[in-house]
Amino acid sequence: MNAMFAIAAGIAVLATVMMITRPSAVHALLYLTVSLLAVAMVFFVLGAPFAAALEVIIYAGAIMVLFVFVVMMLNIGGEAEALENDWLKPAAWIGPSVLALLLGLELGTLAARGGLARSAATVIGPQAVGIALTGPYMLAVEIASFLLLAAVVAAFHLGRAVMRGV
Amino acid sequence: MNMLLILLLLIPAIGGVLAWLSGARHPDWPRWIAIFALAADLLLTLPLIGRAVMPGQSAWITSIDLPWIPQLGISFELNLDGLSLVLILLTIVLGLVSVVISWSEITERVGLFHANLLWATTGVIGVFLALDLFLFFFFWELMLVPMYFLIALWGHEHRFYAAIKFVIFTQGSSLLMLVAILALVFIHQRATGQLTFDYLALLGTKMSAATAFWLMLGFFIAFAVKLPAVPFHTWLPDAHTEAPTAGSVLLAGVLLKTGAYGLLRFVVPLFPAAAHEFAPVAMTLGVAGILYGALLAFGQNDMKRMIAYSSVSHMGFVLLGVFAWNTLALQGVVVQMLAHGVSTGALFILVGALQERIHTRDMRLMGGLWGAMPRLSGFGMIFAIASLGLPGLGNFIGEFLILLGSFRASVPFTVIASLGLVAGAAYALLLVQRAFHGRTAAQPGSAKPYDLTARHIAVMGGLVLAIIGLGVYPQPVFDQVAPGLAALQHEGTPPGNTPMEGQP
Amino acid sequence: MNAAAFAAFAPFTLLGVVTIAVMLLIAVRRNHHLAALSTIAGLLLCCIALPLAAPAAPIAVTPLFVVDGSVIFYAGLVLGSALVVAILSYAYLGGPEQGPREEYYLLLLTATLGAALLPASVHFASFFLGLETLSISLLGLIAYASPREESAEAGIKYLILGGASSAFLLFGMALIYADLGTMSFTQIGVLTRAGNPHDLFRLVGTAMILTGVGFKLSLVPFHMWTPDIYEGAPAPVTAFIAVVSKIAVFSVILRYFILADGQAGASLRAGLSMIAILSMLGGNLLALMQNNVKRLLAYSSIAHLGYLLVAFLAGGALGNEAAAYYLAAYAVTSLGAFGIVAQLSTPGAGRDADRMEDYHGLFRTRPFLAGSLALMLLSLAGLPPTMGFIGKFYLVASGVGAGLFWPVAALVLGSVIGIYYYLRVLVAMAMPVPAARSAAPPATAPLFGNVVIGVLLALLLMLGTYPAPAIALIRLTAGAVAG
Amino acid sequence: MHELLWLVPTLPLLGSVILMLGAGRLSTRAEAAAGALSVGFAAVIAFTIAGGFLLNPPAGAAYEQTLWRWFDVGGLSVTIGLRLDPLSLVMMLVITGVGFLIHLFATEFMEGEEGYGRFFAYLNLFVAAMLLLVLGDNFLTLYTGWEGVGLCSYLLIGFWWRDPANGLAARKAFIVTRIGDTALLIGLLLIASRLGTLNIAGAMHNAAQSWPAGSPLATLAAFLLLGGAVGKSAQLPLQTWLPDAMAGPTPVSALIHAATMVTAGVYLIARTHALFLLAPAAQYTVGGIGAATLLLAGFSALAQNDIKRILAYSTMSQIGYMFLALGVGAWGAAMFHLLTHAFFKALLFLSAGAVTMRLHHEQDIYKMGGLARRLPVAFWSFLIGSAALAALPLVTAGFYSKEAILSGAWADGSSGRVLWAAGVFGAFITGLYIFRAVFIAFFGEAHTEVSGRYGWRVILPLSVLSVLSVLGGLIELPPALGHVTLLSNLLAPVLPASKEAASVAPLLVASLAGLLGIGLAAVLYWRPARPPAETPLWRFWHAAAGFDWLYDRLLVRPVLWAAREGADDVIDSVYDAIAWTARTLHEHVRRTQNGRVRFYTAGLAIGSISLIAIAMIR
Amino acid sequence: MTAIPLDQGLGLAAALFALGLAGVLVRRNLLFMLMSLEVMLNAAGVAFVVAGARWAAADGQIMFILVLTFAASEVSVGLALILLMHRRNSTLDADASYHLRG
Repeated sequence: MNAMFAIAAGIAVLATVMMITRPSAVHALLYLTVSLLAVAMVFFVLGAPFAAALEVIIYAGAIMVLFVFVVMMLNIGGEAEALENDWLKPAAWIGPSVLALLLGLELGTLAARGGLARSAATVIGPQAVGIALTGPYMLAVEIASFLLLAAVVAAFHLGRAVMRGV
Repeated sequence: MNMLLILLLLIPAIGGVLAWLSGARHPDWPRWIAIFALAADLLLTLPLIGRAVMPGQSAWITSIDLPWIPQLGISFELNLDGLSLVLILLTIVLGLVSVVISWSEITERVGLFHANLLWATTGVIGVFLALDLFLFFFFWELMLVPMYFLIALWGHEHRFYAAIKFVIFTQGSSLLMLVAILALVFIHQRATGQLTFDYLALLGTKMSAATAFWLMLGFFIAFAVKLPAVPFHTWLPDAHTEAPTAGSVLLAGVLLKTGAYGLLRFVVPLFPAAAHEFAPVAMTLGVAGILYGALLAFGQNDMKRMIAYSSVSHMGFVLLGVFAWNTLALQGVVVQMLAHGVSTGALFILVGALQERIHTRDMRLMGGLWGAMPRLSGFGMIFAIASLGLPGLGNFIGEFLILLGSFRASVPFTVIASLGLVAGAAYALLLVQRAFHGRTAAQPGSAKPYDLTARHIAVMGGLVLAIIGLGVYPQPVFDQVAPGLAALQHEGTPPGNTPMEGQP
Repeated sequence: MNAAAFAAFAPFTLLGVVTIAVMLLIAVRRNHHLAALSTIAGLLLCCIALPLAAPAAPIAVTPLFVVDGSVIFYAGLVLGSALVVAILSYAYLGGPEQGPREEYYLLLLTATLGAALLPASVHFASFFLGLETLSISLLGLIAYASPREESAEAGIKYLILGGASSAFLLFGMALIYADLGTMSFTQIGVLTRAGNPHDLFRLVGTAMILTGVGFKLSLVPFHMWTPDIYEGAPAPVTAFIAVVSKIAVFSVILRYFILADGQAGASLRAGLSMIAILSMLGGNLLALMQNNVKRLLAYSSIAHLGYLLVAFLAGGALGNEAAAYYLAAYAVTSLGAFGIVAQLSTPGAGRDADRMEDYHGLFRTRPFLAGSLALMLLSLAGLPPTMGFIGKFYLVASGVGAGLFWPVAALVLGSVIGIYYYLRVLVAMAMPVPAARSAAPPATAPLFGNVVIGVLLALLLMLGTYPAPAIALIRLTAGAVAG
Repeated sequence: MHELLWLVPTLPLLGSVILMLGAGRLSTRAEAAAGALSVGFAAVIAFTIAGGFLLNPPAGAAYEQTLWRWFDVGGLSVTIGLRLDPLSLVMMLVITGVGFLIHLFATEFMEGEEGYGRFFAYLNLFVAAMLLLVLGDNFLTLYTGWEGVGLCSYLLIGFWWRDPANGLAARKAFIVTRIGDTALLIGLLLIASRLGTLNIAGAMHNAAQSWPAGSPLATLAAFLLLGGAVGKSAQLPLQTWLPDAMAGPTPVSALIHAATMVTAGVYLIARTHALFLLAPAAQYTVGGIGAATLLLAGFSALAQNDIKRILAYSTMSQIGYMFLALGVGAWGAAMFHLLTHAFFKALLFLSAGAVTMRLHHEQDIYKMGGLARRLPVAFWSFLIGSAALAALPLVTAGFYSKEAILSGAWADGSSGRVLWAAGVFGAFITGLYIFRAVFIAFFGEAHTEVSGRYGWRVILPLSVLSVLSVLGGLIELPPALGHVTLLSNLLAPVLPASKEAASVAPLLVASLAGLLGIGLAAVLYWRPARPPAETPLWRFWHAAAGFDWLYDRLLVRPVLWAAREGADDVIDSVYDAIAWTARTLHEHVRRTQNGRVRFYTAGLAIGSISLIAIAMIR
Repeated sequence: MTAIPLDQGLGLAAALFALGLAGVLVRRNLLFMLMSLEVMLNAAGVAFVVAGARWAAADGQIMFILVLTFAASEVSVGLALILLMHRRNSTLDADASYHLRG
């Protein structure tokens, strides 16, 4: 077992646990960013440097910034944190946690019992990914652009509605 | 000649559309269109009468077979034999009667009413003609919709409840039939490699006894609900009671007959051995229907409900006769259907007329109507007597032949069934007593009740002649349907059994 | 990607071009009519272009897509339905209403693009992308900003639930990829049939994919969002979700199971049967006493998708045919039903005309729409002379042919329950006009909306009484999907 | 002349149809004319045919006329045909002759009643149906007439429809007889399926061929026919309807419930005697029923105060005699008594009617009294009728026919002696009860006003029937008294000869019994005309041994209870339960649609977890 | 660069996925739910990359990129919606408004 992988994975899981239990939105966001960075580390260990870079840039960078922006905009203060603490009573979280645990157990068992081969210890760099993207996945890129277009239009429209105060 | 069968369906269907569209112009237009369409249909069928008994004629008088959904082996196959012809004549005549007696009763949405009436007639005629199983099912379902509207839109107080109940019962059971039809078709396909819904091709399909039994049951339940047989009858009192007069006439006079027709045409011939084995159960249901229907008819206060339960009783005889499956019983079934159509239809017309006059169907509020409406009461008496099976009137011929036929099949069933004659007398005379005789009750209607109008008298006179004609000279009917029934009987007798024929 | 493939893919390319063109048009000049008409014209063009691609079919377009008869049928159904929705939307949004309406058409186009690509997808990447393009666009459409309170709530629900279901879908895909090393349906099929030591991965993956797909198809137990979103979304969008997204997702999962999974494994088949039965019974039971017409139709669509699963489970040529015909019937009927709801509603009213009371006396006040709705409901109930009747017949035929006893039994039972609530709506329309409304001036809807309803009605009756051409077309196109 | 036979039933039918169609449009005179004359013409034709028949008997002693084929199905061919043989000839003459007299009487009796035309329409229809019954050449035609007369009986009992009690009596009559009719119908089914024909003569022939004497099938068939006869002829155990049937107008009681319809059972058994000869058990039963009924009815008649009810029980009792005769094989005697009974019982009813029509329809004999002087016509007619009923020796028709029966019984071995004893005792009671009525009603003090005078249409029928009641017996005299055998000779081709008692002793005993009864009546009822005390015994017999009570508890109430309780259709509640279940399930599942997004997500997760579990557990 | 056993990689993905689901289920604040959704999507991305590493192919990473695209889209539209919701209801409580039910 690779120590790097173990450490990174452990951090990712721990940070995620922290994230879903923090009453403060800013704290949660910070933990989430830690988790994402740890995952980027895992990607690197797995020989996917391009994915690791994207994880850092887009996830931990762009998307988290969006969240921060919204949190700032909504100006969520201590009052909200108290409310969050109130909501995080055991009665509220035991049932859902059991469900999630069940799912985790199922998938974990699957991974353990699967007995799949080890990963090929080769690095798939940005070049290989780029070639695939412009080759067989060319149309995927095109469609992804429409996906983004739709998201932009939708977000723009809804955002305008927020501004207009509809 | 072949186009004739298509025309038979097209004329009322198109007539319905025209009636609907013309309703906006003048309320009388749809009425005349309906009369014209049905009369045209009647004229078309008249030349067919008597052809069944011509020498050299097969049981099928005329037929037509057009491609419809060739991909699934479904064709637009219509065939007419004497049995279909007689039932179609009944349908058209009662359709005409319904139009005439609705003249003053239906004043709202006249166009749509007559459109639905004509479409229902179309569906029923289609059921009697279709020999492709899918086409049959198509018409079987088709007649449901206009009938639903007739009840739901022009019915009485609880019309929605009754209409929905009617549809759910019939629809539920007919889906079972659909499953059975398809299973039969696939079994046939597996055996022969040919995908077809053609009745004539599916006759004699080989299958295991258990399979045949279940498929037979699928068909049987659909038809037993329509007939209706106990314990599937409970939609009928509600539907009959809440329907407008024309709806009740069509329901009782025609729609119930499709159930009996289905039993005759499909259940027994397609699954002879299974039906034979099932006969004791079916006959039990028939006998139960006779007695249970009569008992409940006896207990009702609502006049229409009473007549409705009497239908259950009468149709019990039909079920008994069908499963006795010999010539006498089957001929009896045919006459019973016709006579029940006429007599019960007439009774519903009278109740409708009564309700128009005194605004109630509750017999507790009636009594002594003979004084104010002797004609209506007299006709009521005649048809009450017909329905209790007085010899000389059509119902007796039907019941007698059914009993005679079933006597050969099973003596105990026959003996119990004949108790229905006593019970029939009990409820029919109770109806006469409570409505027409006794002290004159205070009528809820403010206006002074008036007797039947000339239009009603003409209709009722015609129906009286018909029921007497059936009673004293039914032979033409027997002759018409004999070849068709003989063919059915041949198909429907399991191998190894000899058909039960006249002499012992 | 050679010239032939490019030609075959042209209709989809055209749709993309239309989308961009409309976007540019909006950028140049904001005008509702212009945006709507150009959208309608563009969709019409795509519809016309689709059969032109037929000569090249079947042909693979990059490893991600294929264009064959089945694609032409299902994509045609998607595009046609989208066209109807566009016209209905134009009628719906045409009323006096503040706020920009142009983005609506843009989102409609991207949603249609995503949906139209799904039938052509033969790869997880295209499957996922098409699905998400559809979903994200729908998110915008559902929450489409209007004075209607519920829109935002519906949007949030779709956001969270849709996101979760997509995550399940993706994880499932990843498991299968981890196991087999390929994401192409055909390759997966080849490897599966060749025998696979770690079949468990594939099965669990498929189960997770089914979760995502079951959500989109609103099958029990993934159905719970359906009524809320149907109610909350503007009526034409509801029609789009109910029809277009269902057709698209169903077609892709059908292809996936035909190409990749043959028989889906006995255990998963049992699971699917259970889902089908639960959907048929649950959907109908939920609708039973429902007093909101949009919710009622939503529950009914849950049941209908359950019915459709019977054909899916039956498989084979007959099953595929049955599914194709039933989807067509379902499309015509649901578009008609929701279209009529849309014709009766205006966004300015604060809510759509979806309460049962809104339908009282409709036979008198709006006879055409009421009559049409009546026939649509009869079709949903599976009564002749409508497409629904033939469709149900087809389904039962496929089920009986494959010997699916329990699903067919549930179908029969569900249909019987269904009759009750469809007829309840009919009854409501036959009721007297409420006093409050009889005083108000008679409302009117744009004529072209009624024309569309009329066309749907004509289709419903024509293909309900003479389905042979439709079946021939299906045999020619969708029947060719066999692996 | 034979060819006109079809006119005999057709004319009354025509009269009926004319009256029905003309309802409300014809004058009273025209209605009276149509009603009475149609039967009158039928009688004229019938008598002419009879003359021809007697003078020039057709070959085989039967004349058949086929009108049309009714139906021919599955090997069973039934024609509508008439068969005139001595048996039906006698019946035809009684029906048309007595029928005409009663019609004539009724034209006056019913004057001023609402529904005058309707009355004659029903009455004519009855005559037509009765003629069809006796003339029909096959069982089904017979059954048609049989049911037809039942219907007319129902219609006429309930003629005064405004009083619900009349309707109840009418329905009771129809339903009780229909129980018997149903037995008859099952008998017909048996005959048709086993003997292959419904033609009466043919069936009798086949029965003799294929069923040995005492065979179970023959016995069963005979018992089933007996069931029909018992119902129609008001014999035990289906006798309860007849007293109530007196609710109808008196001419109806005279024609239907005394002279003709109620004797149809006797006719039926006589007609099918070949079958009964094959079934000794059934035949014994006939005799036993007859004896039991005649005694029961006699005692009951003794405890009645209503003059018509007395006559009703008397009719029951006299038909009991006829059954007794049939039971001992005295076929001719039964027919003879049927004939004379038709005369004197019609006379009794008509004269009772003549009395009540002058007393404002008062029927209680204790409210009459002293009528002998004030209504001499009615008195003498009633007296003659009573004498005939009580079988006053030598001078009445009833004496000869009753003696013929008792003589036949005496000659029929030991069991016959028992029946004979019952008959003799019955004769004693007959004299007692009828002269009780005579003394109480016609002698003593007057209690009621008398008004009006009789017209010729009342006097003529009474006179003719009086003459017949006195002289009608002369057509058949016992060996001791001149040995005239006109009737037996006539019936010889169709009925086997009856045995007769050789000695005179039984004849004397029987005569004395009747006289003793009259004498006792004179002693008991000459002076004190007080209503009897209501002792339990009196109540028992007043209620005719409580059969009504018993049937009410055993049959009527349970059925009524079931009909009332079941009126809502228990089977429907099963479907209601299904509907309820669906609605309840709906209520439960709709709770899951609570609108909470996290709950929905949980549903999604549960679904997925389950699916994965299903995938993993293989 | 050592080979990582696949079960461990997928185990990590599974753990993250389950945690994300738990977050969606437990939290009532829409913002947290959206974050948890991101965790779930990210977990799927991890699974893809792990799988891609097994087969030494670029497909895994490409799928990850597509997932990333989707996640970004979802977040942008989702945040806009959350803002809209907050503007209307002044709360981020997912359970605060459920007019749509029944």
